[in-house]
Amino acid sequence: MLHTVNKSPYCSDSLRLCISYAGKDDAVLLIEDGVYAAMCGGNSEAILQGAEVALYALWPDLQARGISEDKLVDGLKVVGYDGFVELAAKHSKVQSWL
Amino acid sequence: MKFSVMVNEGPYNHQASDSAYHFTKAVLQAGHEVFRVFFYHDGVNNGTRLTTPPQDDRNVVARWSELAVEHKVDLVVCVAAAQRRGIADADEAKRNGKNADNIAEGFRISGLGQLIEAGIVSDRLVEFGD
Amino acid sequence: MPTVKKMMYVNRRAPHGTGYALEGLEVVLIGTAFEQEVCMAFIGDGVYQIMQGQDTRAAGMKNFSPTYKALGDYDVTRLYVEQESLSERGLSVDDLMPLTYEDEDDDWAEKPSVQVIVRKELSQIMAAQDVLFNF
Amino acid sequence: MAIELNGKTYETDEEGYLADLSQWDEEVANHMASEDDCELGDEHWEVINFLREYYEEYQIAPAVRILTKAIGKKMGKDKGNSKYLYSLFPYGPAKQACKYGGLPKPTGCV
Repeated sequence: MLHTVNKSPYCSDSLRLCISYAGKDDAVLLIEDGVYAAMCGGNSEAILQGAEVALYALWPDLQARGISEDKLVDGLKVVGYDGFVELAAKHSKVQSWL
Repeated sequence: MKFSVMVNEGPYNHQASDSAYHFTKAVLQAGHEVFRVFFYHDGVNNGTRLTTPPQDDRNVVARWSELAVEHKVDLVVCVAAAQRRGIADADEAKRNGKNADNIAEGFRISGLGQLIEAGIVSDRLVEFGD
Repeated sequence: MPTVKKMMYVNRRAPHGTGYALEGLEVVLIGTAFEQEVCMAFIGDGVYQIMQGQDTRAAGMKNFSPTYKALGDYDVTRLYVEQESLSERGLSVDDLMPLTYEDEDDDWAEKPSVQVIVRKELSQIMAAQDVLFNF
Repeated sequence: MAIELNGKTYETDEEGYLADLSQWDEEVANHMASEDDCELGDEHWEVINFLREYYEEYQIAPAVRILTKAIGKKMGKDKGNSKYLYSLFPYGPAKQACKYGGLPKPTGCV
């Protein structure tokens, strides 16, 4: 399953819930304000560190928010919309943690 | 592969419609089929042709219309959600005694069954919202 | 459309502050006409949707909470409520509406639709679905 | 649009549904039916009253298949089928019976 999270981890429990629901073959893609969780040094890093899933963030949304690649947490991969489509196609379904 | 997309927020206040648009385009570019884009909740507000954004910003509604015209993407606005929010085509306006309609080109108004059908027929349903 | 898919309606929002719950419930009811294998999940603030004693008269809004009681008639018989979400909010199953259905295969015996299960179990049920709708 | 009846005014929409559901009474139901060349007998009222009770309890008008199932359970199999309901309400039980019964207009979903 591919999970998407579109909210800042500082205003919503979506990321935390998503990570606790995601199985180890799943992927989590951060989009929109969800990409703030991809920045290192914040409190949200602890949530991601506990995750066994593959982590992705959408680069157009990172760029729009001024989050450069050197500020990203370890192990997170950056994808574009083409990568988003690939992830959605690769996994059997998509769960949007709106 | 067959994709369907659901859009739950209106234009400009929330990024959902932008994300859904870029995703839908990327689906087409990857050679997949887009079975339907379904607009629900405040997402029905993406379907009014009266939208007039400033010239230095993107035109979210016109962009969806172009996608419908150029790629034959089926853009469906939920009738129940549209009635609540004042989105109408000519038939709906007549049925409900309104003196105007505002549906944008390429969009059509239909029932919630279209969403369920999209869920059944498509290989993937991807939702964008608040 | 001969295919029968497993569909889960994931409800994560409180009922009256926004319209998502009401319009989400409308999808579930309409969706039953397609005779798919459906269930609902109530997670996070979604558990507030089926809390007992909702009365919207003074707030001047439509009270759609009684409509959840019709789900049994519409053959929506599996309502999963996440235990952790209830506990975090100081709620127990007694705070929820007693939603039931009549079991056709058991001489129309009345049975509870609500099943309180832990997150781990709910995540497995979610993983077994074909389509997920979020409201 | 409006219906004038016994000195009362009932506002309606384009298709004749009551604008204010709390105004509903049996007189206006009979009047709306007569406008459609339909006379409401006991069998019609059985269905209308059932719909009103269902709406009161659940705050929705039931889908036709739910209505037929529930009517069949309550009033017997000979009435719990769409043929019987359509014989009473030829324009469709959901639309016509809801209109006479003072229930909201179906949105036209599905």
